Formats: sequence, C-alpha cells, structure tokens
Amino acid sequence: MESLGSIITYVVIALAIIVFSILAVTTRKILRAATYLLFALFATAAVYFKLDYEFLGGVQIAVYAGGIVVLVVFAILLTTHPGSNSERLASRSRRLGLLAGLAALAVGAYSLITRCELLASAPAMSNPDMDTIGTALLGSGHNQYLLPFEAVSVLLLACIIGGVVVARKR
Amino acid sequence: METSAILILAIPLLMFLFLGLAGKYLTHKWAGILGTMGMGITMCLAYTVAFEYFFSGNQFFIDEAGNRLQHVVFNHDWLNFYDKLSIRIGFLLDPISAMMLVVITTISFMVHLYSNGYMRDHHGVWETGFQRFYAFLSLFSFSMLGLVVATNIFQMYIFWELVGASSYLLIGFYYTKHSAVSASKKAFIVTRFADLGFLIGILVLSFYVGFYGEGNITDAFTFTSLTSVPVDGIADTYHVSEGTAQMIRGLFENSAAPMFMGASVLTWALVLIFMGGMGKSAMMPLHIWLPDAMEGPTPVSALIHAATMVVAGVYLVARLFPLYLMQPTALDIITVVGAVTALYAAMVACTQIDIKRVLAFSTISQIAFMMVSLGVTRIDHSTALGHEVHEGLGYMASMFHLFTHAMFKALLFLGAGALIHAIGSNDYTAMHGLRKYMPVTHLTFLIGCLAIAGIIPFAGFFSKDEILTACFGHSTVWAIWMAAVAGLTAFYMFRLYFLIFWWKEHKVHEGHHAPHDQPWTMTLPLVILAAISIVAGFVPFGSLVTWNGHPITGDGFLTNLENLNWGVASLSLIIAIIGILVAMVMYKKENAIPERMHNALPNLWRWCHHRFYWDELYQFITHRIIFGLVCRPIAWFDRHIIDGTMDAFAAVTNKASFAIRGFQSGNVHMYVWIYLIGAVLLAAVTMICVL
Amino acid sequence: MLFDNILIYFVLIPLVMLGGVALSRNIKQIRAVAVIGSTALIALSVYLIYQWLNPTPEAAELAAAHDGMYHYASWKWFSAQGLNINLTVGVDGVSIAMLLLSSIILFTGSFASWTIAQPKAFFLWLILLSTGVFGFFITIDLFTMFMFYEVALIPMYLLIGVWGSGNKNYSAMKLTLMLMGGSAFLMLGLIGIYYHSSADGQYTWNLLEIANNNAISTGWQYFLFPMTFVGFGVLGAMFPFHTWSPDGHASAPTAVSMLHAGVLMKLGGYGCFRVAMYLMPQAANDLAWIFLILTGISVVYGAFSACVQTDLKYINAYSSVSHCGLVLFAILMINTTAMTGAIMQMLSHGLMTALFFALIGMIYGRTHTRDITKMGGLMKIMPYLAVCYVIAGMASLGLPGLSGFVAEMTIFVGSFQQGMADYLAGGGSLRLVFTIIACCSIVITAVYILRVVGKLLFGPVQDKHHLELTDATWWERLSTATLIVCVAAIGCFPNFFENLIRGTFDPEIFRAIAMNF
Amino acid sequence: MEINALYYLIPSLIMFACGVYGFITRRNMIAMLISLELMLNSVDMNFVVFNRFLFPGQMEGMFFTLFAIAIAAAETALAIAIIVNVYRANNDIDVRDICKMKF
Repeated sequence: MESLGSIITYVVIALAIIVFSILAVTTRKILRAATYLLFALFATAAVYFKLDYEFLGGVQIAVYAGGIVVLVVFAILLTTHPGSNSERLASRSRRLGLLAGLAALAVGAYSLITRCELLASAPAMSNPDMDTIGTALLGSGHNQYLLPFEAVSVLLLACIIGGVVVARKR
Repeated sequence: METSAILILAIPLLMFLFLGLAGKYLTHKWAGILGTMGMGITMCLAYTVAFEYFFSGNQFFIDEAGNRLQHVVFNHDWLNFYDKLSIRIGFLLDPISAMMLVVITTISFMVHLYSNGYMRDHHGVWETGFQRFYAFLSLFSFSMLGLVVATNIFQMYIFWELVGASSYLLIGFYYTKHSAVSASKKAFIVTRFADLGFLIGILVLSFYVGFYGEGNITDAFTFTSLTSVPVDGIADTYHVSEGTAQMIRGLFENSAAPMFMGASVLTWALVLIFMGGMGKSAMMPLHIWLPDAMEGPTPVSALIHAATMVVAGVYLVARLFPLYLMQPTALDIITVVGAVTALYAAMVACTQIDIKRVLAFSTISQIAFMMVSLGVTRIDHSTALGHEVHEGLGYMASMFHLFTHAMFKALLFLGAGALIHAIGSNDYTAMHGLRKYMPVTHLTFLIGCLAIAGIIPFAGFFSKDEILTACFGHSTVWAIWMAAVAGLTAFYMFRLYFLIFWWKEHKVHEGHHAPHDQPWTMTLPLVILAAISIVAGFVPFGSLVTWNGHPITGDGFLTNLENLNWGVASLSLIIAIIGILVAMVMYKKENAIPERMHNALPNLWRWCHHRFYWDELYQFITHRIIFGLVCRPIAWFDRHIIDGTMDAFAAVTNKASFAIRGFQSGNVHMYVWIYLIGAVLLAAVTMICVL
Repeated sequence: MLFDNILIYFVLIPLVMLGGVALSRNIKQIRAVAVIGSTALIALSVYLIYQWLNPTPEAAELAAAHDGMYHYASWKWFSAQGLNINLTVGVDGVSIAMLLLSSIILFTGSFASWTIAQPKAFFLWLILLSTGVFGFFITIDLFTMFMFYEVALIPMYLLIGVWGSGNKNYSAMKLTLMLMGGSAFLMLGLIGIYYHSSADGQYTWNLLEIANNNAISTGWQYFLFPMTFVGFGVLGAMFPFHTWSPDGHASAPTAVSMLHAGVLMKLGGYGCFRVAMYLMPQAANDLAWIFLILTGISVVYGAFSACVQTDLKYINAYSSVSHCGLVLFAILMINTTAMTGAIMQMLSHGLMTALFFALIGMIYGRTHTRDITKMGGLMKIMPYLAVCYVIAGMASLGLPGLSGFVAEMTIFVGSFQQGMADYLAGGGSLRLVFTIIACCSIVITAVYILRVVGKLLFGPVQDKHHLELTDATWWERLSTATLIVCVAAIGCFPNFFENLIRGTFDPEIFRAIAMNF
Repeated sequence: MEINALYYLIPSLIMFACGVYGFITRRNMIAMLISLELMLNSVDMNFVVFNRFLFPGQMEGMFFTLFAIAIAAAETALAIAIIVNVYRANNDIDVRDICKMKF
C-alpha cells in the first residue's frame, strides 16, 4: 500500500505528463509547444526521481530539459517569423493523425493488457549511489559500460563537428 | 658443305633484314647492287652445292650402284610437340632439291639483275620503294629456298606460308593501286584456303604415322622417315624406298579407322595435301589468283608466278611421291585436275589481250602438264606407241619440264617486262610490229616461244616430249588430250608473238620516244635465259633426277636425243608446227580471220575471254554467300540478338528500378506513414503469432 | 619471411609505383616512375625465368615438394570462423610466362599513354589494375586470387569511363557489369570449392592442397565446374558472354585496351585452366563438350563477325574473341600439346593484340577516326606505323616466324591428336570436328586482316587532310618495336617458350583423366 | 492503492501516442522534432520503469536510458543544425519543401 503522498505525487506527475504531451502536439504556437515539451520532460524527470533513479533524473533535467529544449528554443527563434502561427490543420490530416496515434495507443494498450501478470508492484530498492554508477560507467568488466561510454563520447564529438559544419555559413 | 647450306639460307634472310631495316638509309643504286650481289653469292653457293651433289660421287650423295641418295645436311629442332612430332629446320639434299636450288637461285639472280633496269623509268628515276622491292625479293628467295630444302613436311608448310606472304607483299608492291591491292589479297586468301587443306592433310598424315608407327618412325613429319630408309653406315643419308611407303600405307590400313567416306584415309590425306599444292600451283578451281597476280611488277611475275613459287605444288607432290604411288586414286585425281586445268588455261590463253595474262594462263597450263605427268606415273612397265617407257618416267619428265619451263617462262616474262617497260602498257593492242624497234627482245622472245611450243631442239621440246610419252604409257586418252593442249600452247604463244612483233607496223605517237631495247641490266638476263632455253633440253635429267634416285638413262650430252621416243616426238612436233602455222596465218599480217573466227564462235570466245566466269563465281560466293549470308548475319546476330539479350537484362533491371523508385518520394510524411503501418502490422503479426 | 620471397616484389613494385605516382608533381616524374617500375618488373620476370632455368638445389627441392611450384610460400592472413585465408604464392612455367607478358605490356602501355590527359589519376588506376594482375598470377590461393582478380577489374570502369572515347559510359558500364556478373558466378564457384576442399573439414583455399585432397565429389564438380569456367570464361570472351569486348575495347583508351586485351583477358584463360580444370578434372573431362561447342563457335564466330566491321577496334575486338576462343578451346582439349599451345596463344595474342591496340590508338590519335572506310593509303603517310600494322596483321593471321603461327600450330596439332585419339577410341568425333572448324579460322582471319590492311594502309589516300599527318614519335616507336621484337622472338624461338610452359602440363596434374599425349 | 508498473506505463503510452500524432500532423520541422522527443522520452521512461519493477537492483535499463539521452542530445543538435541550414536555403522549414532528396 502506497502512502497517500506517494499517490498524490503520482497523480500529479501522470496528469502533467498526459496534459503537457497533448498540449505540446496540439498548440499552434511553436514556442509554446517547446515550453510544453519542457514541462513534459520535467514530469518525466519527476518519474525518475520517484522511481529512485536520482542520477538519471538529474541527467534528464540537465541534458534534456536544460540542453535540448534550449537548443530547440534557439532554433525556433532563429527560424520562426515573430507572431506567426502554424497553419490550421486540415481535418483530414488531423483525423489521419488521430487514427495513427490511436492505433499506436491501441497496439500498446493491448500488449500492456495482455501482459498484466508482469506488472508487479515496485519492490524495495535503494537508490544506486554515485560510486556504483561511476564504476559501472567507466569499468570495462562484466555489466560495465566503458565501451558505449566512449562510443557516445565520440558520437557527441562527431555531432558537434557535424553541427558546426552543417550550420555554418558558406 | 654445311657452311654453304647455312649460307644459302642465311644470305637472303640477312639481306632481307638489312634492306628492310636499313634500306631507306641506302641509295637506290646501292640497295640494288647489294641485293643483286647477295643473290649472286647465293647462286654461286647453290651451284657449288648442286654440282657437288650431282657430280662429286661422294658416298653421301650416290651409292655404289649409282643410285642418288638423300642427304640431310643439318637438321635442328625448332619446336617439339611431343616425342614423335617435332618441327625441325633442316637442309635436305636430294636430286629434286638440288635441282630446285639451281632453278631458284638462277632465276632469282636474273630477276635481281633485271630489276635494276626495270624498276626505273625512261629517265632513270627509280621507283619509290625500290629498296623495299629488293628486300621482298630477298625474303621470297629465302622462303623458297627454305621450302625446297625442307627436311620435313612442317618445315615445308612454314616456308610455304612465308612464300605466300612474300608473294602477297610483292604482288601488292604498287600498293596505291586498287587492283594490285585486291590482287594481292586474293592471291593470299585463295592460297590460304588451299593451305587449310594442306594443314589438315599434314595433321591426318602425321597423326596416323605418329600414332601407329613404331620402331624406325621417330618423327612423323620428316620426309626421310615417310619415304626412305637410312643407308647403312653413313650418317644422315637415306635412300628412297618403296618399302617405307608401303609400310606407311600399312599403318593406315591396319589402323582403327582406315576408311573415311568411301576412300582410304591415306588417300584423303594425300588429296588434302595436294589441295595445298593446287592452291600454290594454281590448279583449277583454285587458279583464279594467278592471272590477277600479274598486277605485281613484271620481274616478280617472272620469279614467283612463272618459275618458282607456282611450281611449289608440283614440288610438294614430287616430294611425297612414294606415298602418292601407294594410292593410285590420289594420282588419278591429280591427273584429272591437271588435265582439265591444262585445257582450260590453254583455251583461255587464246583469247586474252593482256600479254601478262596470256603468259599467266600459259603458266597454269604448263604447270598442269607437270601435274599430269606426275599423275600418270606408275612404276609398272608400260609401252607408248610401241616403245618401252622407263619406269617412273613421268616423275622425271615432270621435274624436267619444271626445270625447262622455269627457264623459258622466266625468259618470256622478262621479255614481256621489257615490252611493257618500253610501251608502258600491258595490252598487245598497244604494241604490234615491234620487231624492228626491239631486236634483242624480239629474238629472245621468239626463242622462248619456240621453247614453250616444243620445237626441237629447244628446251621445251624434250621435256614436253617426255611428258607425252609418260601419258601414252599410262592412258592414250590423256595422252591425246595433252597433245591437243600442247598444240594449243603453240598456237596461243605464237598468236601472242605475232600480235606483238608483227600484225601491223608500230605507230609511234608524236612526242613519244620510239620504243627501243633496254639497258644491259635487262638485256643480259634475257640473253642468258635464252641461251639456257636453247641448251637446257640436253641436260640428262634421266640420270640426275628420278623418283627413287635410280638413273633411267645415261648421262651423255645427247642422251635425251638418243632416248627420244620418235613416235611421240614426231606427233608432238607436228602438232606444235600446226599450231604455229595456224597462228601465223591468222596473226602475222593484219587480216580479218580472227574477227571471223570470233564471230563464228561468239559464245566460246566470250566464255574463254571471261575465263569461264570463274572470277564472277568466286565473287558471288565470297561476296554474296560468305559476306552476305554468313558474315553480315552473324555480325547482325551478335549486335542485336546476343548483345540485345545483354542489353535487355540491363533494360529490365533499369525499368524495374524506375518503377519502384516512386516509393522514394522524398516526402517525409509518407515515409512515416509507411513506417507506422509497417510497425503496426508487424506488432499485430507478432502478437497474433506469438501469443 | 615475407620479403625473402621474390614473388612478393611483383606486388610490391606496383605498390611502390602507386606511391611514386601519387607523390609525382609533373608528367615527367610520372612517366619516369611508370617506366622505371615497369622496367624493374620486366627485369624481375626475366630473373625469374633465369632462376627457373637454373634452379638452386634448395629451390628445386622446394618446388618438388609443392607440385612443381617454384618460390612457394604461404603466410597466414585471416583464420577464424572456419575461414583459412592465406597469402600463398608460387609460380610454375605458365605463371612465369604470364608475368613476363604482363610486365612487357605494362612497359609498352606506359609508353603508349605518354601524353594522356590527367596523367596522375590515369597512371594510378592503371598501376592499381596491374597490381591486381600481377597478384593474380603469383598467388595460388583461391581467396587472394579472387581478391586480386577484382582489384584488376574495378579500375577498368574508371579508366574507360573517364579516359575513354565514344559511347564510353555505356561501354564502361557494360564491361564492368558483365565482368562482375561473371565474378558472381565465380565467387559462388570458389566458395563451393572451398566448402568441398577437404574431406575432413579442414577446409582450405590453397590450390595445391585442394588438388591433392581431391575431395570434390563428382556431383559437386558438375555444379562447380560450369560456375568457375563461365566465371572466368566471361573475361576470356567466351561466346555468348563476349559482347562486352567489342564495346569495351572500342571505348577504352589505348593503354587500357592494350592491358585489357593483352593481359586481363588472359586472366580468364589462366583461371579456367588453373582453377576450373585443375581442381575439377573429372567434370572438366565430362562437361568439356559443352564448352568445346561454345568456344569452337567463338573461334569462327568472332572471325566471321570481324569480317564486316568497319571500326578498327571492333575488328580487333572480334578478332580477340576468335583468338581467345582458341585459348579456351585448346585448354578444353586436356592434352599437353594443345594446352601448351593455349598458353602460347595467350602469350602470342597478348603481345600482338597489344601491338594492334597500340597502333590503332596511334592512328586514331592522328586521324581522329577509326572507320576504315574513311581512311586509306596510310602506308604513304605514316610508313612506320603502317609497317608495324602489317607485321601485327601477319602475326595475327599466323605467319611463320611470328608468334601467332607457333601458337596456332601447337593448338591445332594437339587438338587434332586428341580429337583423332578420341575418335579412334570410340569417344565421338566432337573434338575432331571442332578442331577442323577451328582450323578454318586461319582462312577467315586472313580475310579480315587483309581486308583491313588493304583498306587502311594501301590504296590511294582517302582524305586530303591526312597528308599532313606525321609518323610515329620516339616513344611510340619504342613501344611498338618492343612488342614486335617479342612477337618475333616467340615466333623464331618457340621451343624456349614451349619448354617453359610444357612442364606445367605434366600428366601427373590431371590424375583423373587419361591423357593420351 | 498499489501503484504498479502499469500506472507508469499508461502515461508513457499516451505520451508516445501524442508523439505519433504530432509527428504525422505537423509540417513544421521543429514541431516534428518536438514530437520525436516526446516519443523518445516515453521509450526512455519505459526502460526505467521495467528496470525498476522487474529487475530492481540492476542498472541496465537506467544505463540504456542514460545513453539514449546522450544520443538524443546529439541527434537533436544535428537535426537543428540541418533545420537551420534548410531554413537558410528555403527561408522556411516546412517539411513538404524538402522533398528533393528523393531518388
């Protein structure tokens, strides 16, 4: 049995996720969409905190909310004429989009429902401490992640260079 | 001896390489002198070798019984196929090769000398490519000498091809003239076609001999192992033997497949080899190249297309003669081909206008005489008009005629060359009545005509008489046939002679020089050859050149006269004189008889004049059938069907990719949709199947 | 040790040349690199012949232990997941002959492309191509063989596509695609051979080991032999897979035509012999009739097609189809003499067709046309080139004293012996009949060669502008003279070359087949 | 009330469906990118949830998410660079205008 505070927290988080997600894809102002995305990401971070993955939550906020959304906002400011709204959606395309979204929903929901027995309640778990995470991230043994870490770092470097090359003026 | 033998081959070859490579740095004069001197040295060497062979009495060359032997002077491996088949390059000395050495070097030297004068115009300006001409002459001499001294059939084939190539180069010497180019091409291709038969014949013969032969057959190509037995105790010396030929025949008869299409395989092989000879010797139906080959410079015609190369076919048959003796069918084929060709060529020669063409057909006809003579040779005893015929007389007669014919035909050609050089045209219509202007040419030409017509005591009389005797010994029908051809020969030669030197007075066009005799370089060969043509008939061939080396007559100077079969001789003399008289009546003074004759037999004249339309027939076969119905369709098939199939593969692939590239529209939303539908379907399928 | 083996230098020298060309700064340096490198390669192959003729006792012992392969050596390259890839090298008389041929053609090809546009890139690709060629001839390991084979093929696309003339994109694409199609068959065949190379699961790519294991079952041989034979046969211009050849050669630049017809087409014949026949003798014997028919057709078909072409390069390409058909034809006779003849024909055809293409390139470079109906009387204008052309033609139609005669006669004698022996043994007359048909090609060859010579070189000058053209330059003279000397050397001293080659066709090699001669 | 995994998965699923909807309906590339981020985020969340509920004490799901975040960052950076460039070229970032990359 969860504590009431926990339930309330959950409800708030879940509602935030659902509402901001829907708003992010329905609003016609692109800057607002970015803001709603930011909130949805924060809500996700909250989920991580709630599930005792504090480091991950921190990363989520720092990288996603702090980095990516800022990038997106810059991009919007660079590419959008002030005050312009995106055009109104044709009903056909909206219906098609809805159909697709619902199809995805249905498939996901169906698989969730048919696998109810998997969905146990959360067992007790201690928050993985920084030592553990650090060792796992930079070790090269079993269940340790040095190689992907290095690969990602190289990827990021490539991205930086690629971004600079692509975006710079000729 | 070996040094001389090597030098005989090496000097012309080196001369060819030297004149060919360095010729353009030499002056014309020096090129001519060098070439002539080279050939002169070769001639001296050849004379020494031949003299030594015939008269030294060395044990290598003649045994105690007086039989002439075959001696291999040297024989080096050139290409080994496997243990029983290898090509060697060597030097075989026997009666016919020694005789041919003399013939070739003599005529070649005369032609070298003569060309010094001939290959210039009246102002002494040299023909362009004069050095090249001498290089080619040397090449030809080398090839021809290599051919006659061949120790094995493949060496003969090698030089046979080289001879063909040098003939090609010489016929096409005036390469800017279309007619010369196409004549050279024709000569090469026709003889090439014949060589195909030759090659297959060699392959068949050598296969059977190599496959079934044991013991003394060490090399299936070598003449000495095909026709001779080694002489005991003397190295490299052989004796022509009927036994070996019989043994070879035995190999064929005892093989797993002795017959092919109704004839024995040996006959097939020999006939195929003879086919090669037919090509080079211009026997019907492969004669068509020779008249056209007259496009070459006249000395070339004298050397190649009268005296030496064209008798290679005769020489080939003579070389393998013991084998031919084993297969009378093959000999009969040779006889028929020869007899038909002789008559045909003689008839055509009667109607030609171009003097070189007349001589060309005359050559064909005379070579056919030699062929017939070989074809009628048997070694059983026979009689001709009551007299006994020597065994193997036809062979001797053929070689004899080859020798004399080479001399007087070269003389005639060089004489014709002198006329052409003086007049500038090949047609007798431009000549007429030249006897006063060119007395030396006139006299030598007359001697040549008398020789070829067979008037005693000129060379042709004796050899032709022997041939007719041999024919009578074999079959009266062929003998009468050949006698008639001999009469025609006398007729057309004197027709030519009268039309050139008599008929009517020569008209000298204004502004032109009157025709006159030529410089000494041209006259000297004429005179020498004329002299030879007078005396060559007295060479005692019966004691020098026989098929098995066994002399059939004595060796005195008058032997030929003493051994004359007077029945045959008087017949041939009468026929020849009739021929000459008819020609005299018709052509000595301008008159209307020829015109009337022509009008009386228009079709015969037309057919003869057009050489019985053989050229048109070949033209049809090569252009319409080979090119039109084989080459072009194949080329079309290749471009359209085979290539079309490959292109069709490419086109189908191309079309298919064009057809499906519409999916790659570049529209991101479409990709998303396709992706989504795919993902949903995949999920659905997974769920349905797995759950 | 890798560098102790002389054969490795056949690949190393071209690689060094590649570096040299890449570092060159002007055309003179490029030429110098190409000439010095190819001279070194010629010297190396001559040295190899010298060593082959006078082997040291150790070398002879080593060769005797490896089926007569001299300078045998093997280095592990990659060995995991059941793949045993080695770099195994070794040469016998046939490979030595081919190496000599390749180096000569590369040498003359360098001179023939003396003034090519964009020389750096051109020579880079050309030398890369020859790296593949040399590598192919020295290795006796299927995997590396295939690798070098592909290295030799790919540059062809660029060489034709960039430096070619006429419809070059189409031709380059066609050539590459058809040869790649052949490679696909080949790869399938090679992998199949690998997985049947040994009875005990120790698979190997090594030719000698595969031959010694003799583990490919007859059934698989029936499948794999056509794969490999057709795979290599496409490059050997076997009917009906020859159509890349006319278009490809017509569009290729001079040196590429030379190298392609002179050397690359030999890869086909060499591979047919070394891989298909050598490893699968049973199938080779049983299925020979199919390919005998195809190659027999090639021989006359190519010759007949050549008779009516008007483009010089097409004539020569079809003539190559005919001559290379004769190579495969003779190989299929499975007879020492005929096979010796086949290799002689490869040498001979390589040299004389290179000569032909060199001359055609030089003539084209002057007259800017290859149509024989638009040219004439070149003998008067450029006598040197014309004489060379006549010599090449004479070699092609088999004039004694030049290489063509020797090769063709060896083939005909060998084939005829085999054909007659088959016939007499009741084995059918197919070989005999096709030998005689193939013999007919000597006449047809004469027809088309003389037709070209007559139209192109003789006769009156067709085009007034041609009168101003010049004769060959010194590098052109050097290039053609080298080839002519080689052609004449083979033609005059055939026994030397045949002895070099014949040892390879020891009947021992074809254990599965009863050899008659 | 027991908050089991389903409770976390359902919002995640809705978030994903929203992403799909947005990705399909939007024409603006940045909006599409935002939708994409939503989908990615929902997937990340799923990893974490499964890790937490099914395999507590292990960290594979967490690390997967960690790396996914890093890669998402990289991807976004690059995408934005491209978008800015497209904007420079077209003065617009409508996805329908950049269909020249076909064939």
